[in-house]
Amino acid sequence: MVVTYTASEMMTVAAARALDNNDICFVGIGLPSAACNLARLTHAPQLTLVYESGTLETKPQVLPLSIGDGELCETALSTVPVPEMFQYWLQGGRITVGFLGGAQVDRYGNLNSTVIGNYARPTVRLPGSGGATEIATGCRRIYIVMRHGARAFVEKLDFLTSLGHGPTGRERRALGLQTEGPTLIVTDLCTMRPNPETNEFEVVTLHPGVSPAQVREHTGWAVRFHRDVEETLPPQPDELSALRDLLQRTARAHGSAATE
Amino acid sequence: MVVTYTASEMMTVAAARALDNNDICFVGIGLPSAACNLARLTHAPQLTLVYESGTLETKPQVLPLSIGDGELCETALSTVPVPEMFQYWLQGGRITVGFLGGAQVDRYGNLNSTVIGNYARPTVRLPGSGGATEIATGCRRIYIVMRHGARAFVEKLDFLTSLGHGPTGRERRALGLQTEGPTLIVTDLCTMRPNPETNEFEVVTLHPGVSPAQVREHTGWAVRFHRDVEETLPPQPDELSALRDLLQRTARAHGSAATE
Amino acid sequence: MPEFLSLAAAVSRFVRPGDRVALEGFTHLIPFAAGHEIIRQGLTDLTLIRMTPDLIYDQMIGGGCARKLVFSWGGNPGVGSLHRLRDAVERGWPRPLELEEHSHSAMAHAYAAGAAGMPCAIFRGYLGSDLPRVNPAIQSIVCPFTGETLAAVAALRPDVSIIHAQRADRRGNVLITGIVGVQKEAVLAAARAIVTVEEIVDDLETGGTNAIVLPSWTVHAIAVAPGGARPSYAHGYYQRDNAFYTEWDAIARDRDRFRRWVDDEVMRVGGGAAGAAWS
Amino acid sequence: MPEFLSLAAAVSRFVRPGDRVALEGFTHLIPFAAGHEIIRQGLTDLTLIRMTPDLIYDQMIGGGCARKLVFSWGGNPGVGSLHRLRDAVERGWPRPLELEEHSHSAMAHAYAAGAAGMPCAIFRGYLGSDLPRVNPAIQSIVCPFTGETLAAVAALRPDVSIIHAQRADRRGNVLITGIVGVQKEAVLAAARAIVTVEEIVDDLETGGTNAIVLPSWTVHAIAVAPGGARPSYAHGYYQRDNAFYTEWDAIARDRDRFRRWVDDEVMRVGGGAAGAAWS
Repeated sequence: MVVTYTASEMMTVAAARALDNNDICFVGIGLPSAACNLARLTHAPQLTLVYESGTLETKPQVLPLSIGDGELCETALSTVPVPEMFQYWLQGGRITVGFLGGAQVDRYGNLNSTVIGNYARPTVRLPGSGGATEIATGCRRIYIVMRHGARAFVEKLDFLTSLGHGPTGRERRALGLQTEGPTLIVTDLCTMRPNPETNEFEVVTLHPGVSPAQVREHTGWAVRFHRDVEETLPPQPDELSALRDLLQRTARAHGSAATE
Repeated sequence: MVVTYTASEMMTVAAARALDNNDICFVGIGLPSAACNLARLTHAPQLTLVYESGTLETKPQVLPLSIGDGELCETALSTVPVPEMFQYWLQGGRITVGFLGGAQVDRYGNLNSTVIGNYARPTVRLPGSGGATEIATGCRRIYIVMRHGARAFVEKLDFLTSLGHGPTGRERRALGLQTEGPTLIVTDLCTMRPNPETNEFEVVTLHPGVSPAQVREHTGWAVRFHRDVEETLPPQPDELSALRDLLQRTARAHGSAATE
Repeated sequence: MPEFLSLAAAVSRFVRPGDRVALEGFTHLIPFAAGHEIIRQGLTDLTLIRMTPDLIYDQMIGGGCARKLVFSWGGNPGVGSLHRLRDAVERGWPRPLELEEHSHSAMAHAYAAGAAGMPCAIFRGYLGSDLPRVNPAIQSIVCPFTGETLAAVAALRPDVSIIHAQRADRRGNVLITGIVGVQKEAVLAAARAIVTVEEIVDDLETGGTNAIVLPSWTVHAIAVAPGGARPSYAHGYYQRDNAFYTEWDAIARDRDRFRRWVDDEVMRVGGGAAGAAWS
Repeated sequence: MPEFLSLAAAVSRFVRPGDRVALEGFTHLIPFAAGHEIIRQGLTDLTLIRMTPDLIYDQMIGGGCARKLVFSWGGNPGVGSLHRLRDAVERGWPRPLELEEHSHSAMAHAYAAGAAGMPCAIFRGYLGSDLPRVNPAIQSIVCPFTGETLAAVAALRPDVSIIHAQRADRRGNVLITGIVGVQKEAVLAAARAIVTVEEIVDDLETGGTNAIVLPSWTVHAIAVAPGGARPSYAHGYYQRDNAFYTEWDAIARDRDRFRRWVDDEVMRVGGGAAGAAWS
C-alpha cells in the first residue's frame, strides 16, 4: 500500500516528532498547535501544553482557532491571568520548548513578524510580536515551523522581532542568555539544525521526494547542507490517521475548514 | 443610669467613630480590628475591611486572633495572594485608612515597631515592620492607636520603622508622597491631631475624667494641646453593647480571652 | 459603588474624545458591545490600548475612532490580517494611525504596573529585538544586585478601561472566570472603569476563596449587555463564533463592504447617534 | 513529576545543612509537620526565610536549626513575642541568629521576583524608614520614565521551599485554596520544592478555571501529612488552634520548658533522629 500525504502533513508530523513526554510546550496557533496535539495523541501522551492565554496543561480534543478558545480553558489543569503567564511561567524558565514562526527567518533563526519594508512606512504591516519576542529568549529551546520560500527564508530580515542566534549567530551569549535559542527548523521541504560551530542553520533531512536544488531555490541565502543529509522518515500510518482525525474533529467543531 | 466603661472601650469606640461608610480600611490585629468591626456593626455598615492576608471585603462575625484566621476568608468577597494584596491593593492606592501602632511613636507620628535599644544589639527585639512600612505611605491616611505611656510616646524613636510626618514633620513631601500620613492618634487618655502648620500631634479631645496633667505625665515630649480641647464623647450605650457583644462572641469562638 | 447604567449612558458618561481607552479581553470576553457603542457615539481621537486588537479594534479603527494604537499583536487569530488596521497603517484610511508597539510580555507587565500604582515595570525582555529601536517607550534599568540590564516599560494607565464579565451582583461586585487575560489589571490601572456583564445576580457565590473578583469600589459603571462579547465568547454562557472571525476577513478587506457592515450591524443597532466618524 | 515520599524521606532527600529554606504559609497552612521533621533530623546552619516566622520558626530557631533569619514580622500573632526568636537575637541562645529584615511588601515582591525568574523586584517602598540603613539587601533604582526613586530588593531564591496544601492528585498536581499567602511564589522561586498535603485525591476538580494550582512539574516531593499544618489551620479541613498559640507564649518564655516541649512533642514523635541540635 502506498501511503500518500501532503507537504503540510509531512511538516506537522516532523515537528510533532521533535517533542517528547518531558516537554513543556508554549504553543502557538496554527501548525504548532497541530504538531503539539499530534505528539500528545501519538508518542508523547504526557506532553504538557501551555498557551499564552493562561491555560496550563491543557488537553484540547479539537484544535483551537484562537490562542484562547474555550476548549483550552475547559480542558486545562488551571488558567492563570496573562501577566502571571508571562512572569511566573515563561520568564520563570519553566518552558522547555517554544514554537515560533514568522513572515521571515534568516540563516541564524532570527525571525520577523512585524513588517515587510520600512517600519514607519511598511509595505505589509504584519501582526507583530505577540508573545514571540520573550518566547524566543525565555524557553529552553525554540522550534521554528515555516513554509519554505525565498521571500520567507531571507538573507536579511526587514525587522528583527524575535532573536534567534543573532545577526552574526553569536549574540545570545553576549546578551547573557542561558537558553539555547532555535535548535530546529521544520519546513514543508526539509528539517534544519544549527551548525554547532557557527549556529547557521543547515539542512539535515530532506522530506521524501525533495531535492537539494528545490531547497536552494526556495531559500534566499546560500543554504548549506549537513555532510550526511538523510531522508525524513515519511509520515507513518498511525501519525497520519491521528492527524487527520484531529483535523476532521476540529473542522466539525468549528463548522468550517480549520487550521491545516 | 450611669454608663461605666473601661479605658480600652473608650479607645476602641473613639477609633471606630473616625471611620465611615466610604472608607476602605487596611486592618491590623488587636484594637484596630475591634475598632473597624465595631464601626461596621454600628454607624458604618458599608465600611470595607481589607486584611493583609489577602482577604478583600471581609465581614467577620468574631474578631480574628491572627491576620489570617479562617473567619476572614470565609466571610470575604474574595481572597487574593499576598503579593497581589501589596501590589494591586495597597500600593495601588485603593485604601483610604490604615491603622497602625507600635512600641514607640514620636510627636510627628513616626513609629517604631522594630527594636528598643540599638538595632544590632537590641534590649528588646520587637516583631518588626510587617506591612506597616508601606501601609504608612500607601494608605490615603493613617490612624494610630496606642496606649498612652511615657516609654511609648517618646521624644526620639530608637528606630524609625514606619514614616509619619518625618523626623522634622516635613519629610513626606520631599519624598514625593501624595498620601496624607497620620491624621489621628487615639489613646486610652485622649485623641490627637496634627497641627496644620507643623504636623506636630496635639491633644484635641480628652477622654472623660482625664486631666491635661495626666496626658503630660504619660507623654515623653512636651505635649501641646489644641486651643479648644474638648471632652471626648463617652461611649454610648449602643456602642458599648455592640462592642461587648463582639468581644463576647469572639471569646466564645476562640475558647479563651480574646483581644482586649 | 458603581452606577448601573445602560451601555449608551455608561459610554456617554465615562468615555471622552481623545481618551486613552483600553477594551480588554484576551480572546475571551472581548467587549464588542461596548466597542460598537463607542463607534455609534462617534467618539474620535482615541488612543486605543489592547494587547490583541482583534476584530473589535479593526472595527473601531475602520470606524474612525482611533488616533493611536498601543498593542502587541494585531492579527485576526487563526485567520490572518486585520485589514482595517493595515489599511490605516499602510494607507492612512480613514485616517493615519500612530502605533506604539510592544510585546505581549511588555503589555502584560505594563498593565500590572498600572494596577500596582507603579510608574513602570521591569522584566527580562526585548533582548536582541529591534522593537526598542522603534519604540521610545521601551527603556532599560540595571539591576543593582546583579548588574543585569533589564527592560523597563512605562505603566499603562488608561483614562478608561472597559471589560465584559460574566456577572455582577447588585452591589456592583464583578466576577470573571475562565481565561481572564489582563482584564483585572486593565480595570485597576484605569482612572475610570466600565464593565458590561451578561447578567446581574443576587450573589456571586465566591465563598470568600480565590475567585477573580473586582470589588464594587473599583468599578464606575456596570451595564447589562447579554451577548456583549459576541462574536468572542463568554465561558459558561456562549461559544466563540469562529465562522464570523473567518467571515470578517472578507468583510474587512473591502472599504465599501466594511462601511455597509458598520451601517447595518453597528449604526442601525441600538438607536445610535447620527453616524460613524468616517461617514 | 514529583516523588511521593514519606515526610521523613522528603526532608532527608531534599533539605541539606546550610540550605536557604523557606517554609511558607501566611497564618493559614503553615507546614508545622515539615518544620518538626527538620528539627528531628538535626539539620543546622539553615537560613530560614519566611514573612512571618510564627511559632514554627520559633521552634526551629530554639531547636538550633538556624544560622540566619530572613523575615518581615516576627511575632506570635495576637499574642505577643516569639520568645525563642528574641532569646536568639538578644542573648544568642542556642546560637546567635543573623537577621535580614524586610517589610511584608518587600518580601512579597521578592518572592514574586524569584518566581518570575527576575534578579530583583522594584516597588514603592521603605520611604522614610530606617530599614534600608540596617539591611544592605535593600537598594533603589530610578524610574527611567518619571525619575522617581523606587525601592529594589533582590529576588528570593530558596534552595528549598516547603508548603502545606489541602490536596494533591495522583499525578502530583497540588491545589491550594483559602488564604494562599506567598506559597505559590515560594515554590516557584525555589530550586527544590516539597509539599505536604492533607490528602491525595483522584481529581482536583478545578474545571480548568482559576483555582490556585501548582502543576506536578513544579514540585519535587509530595508527602501526605494529615494535620500537617496544626496548630495553624487548613481551610476546609480543620481550624486554627488559637489556644495553643496563646499557650505557646508560656512554653517559649522558658528555655527548659521549651526543651521539654521539643523532646515530648517533636523528638518523640515519628521516630526521629538522635536529638535536636541544641541537646
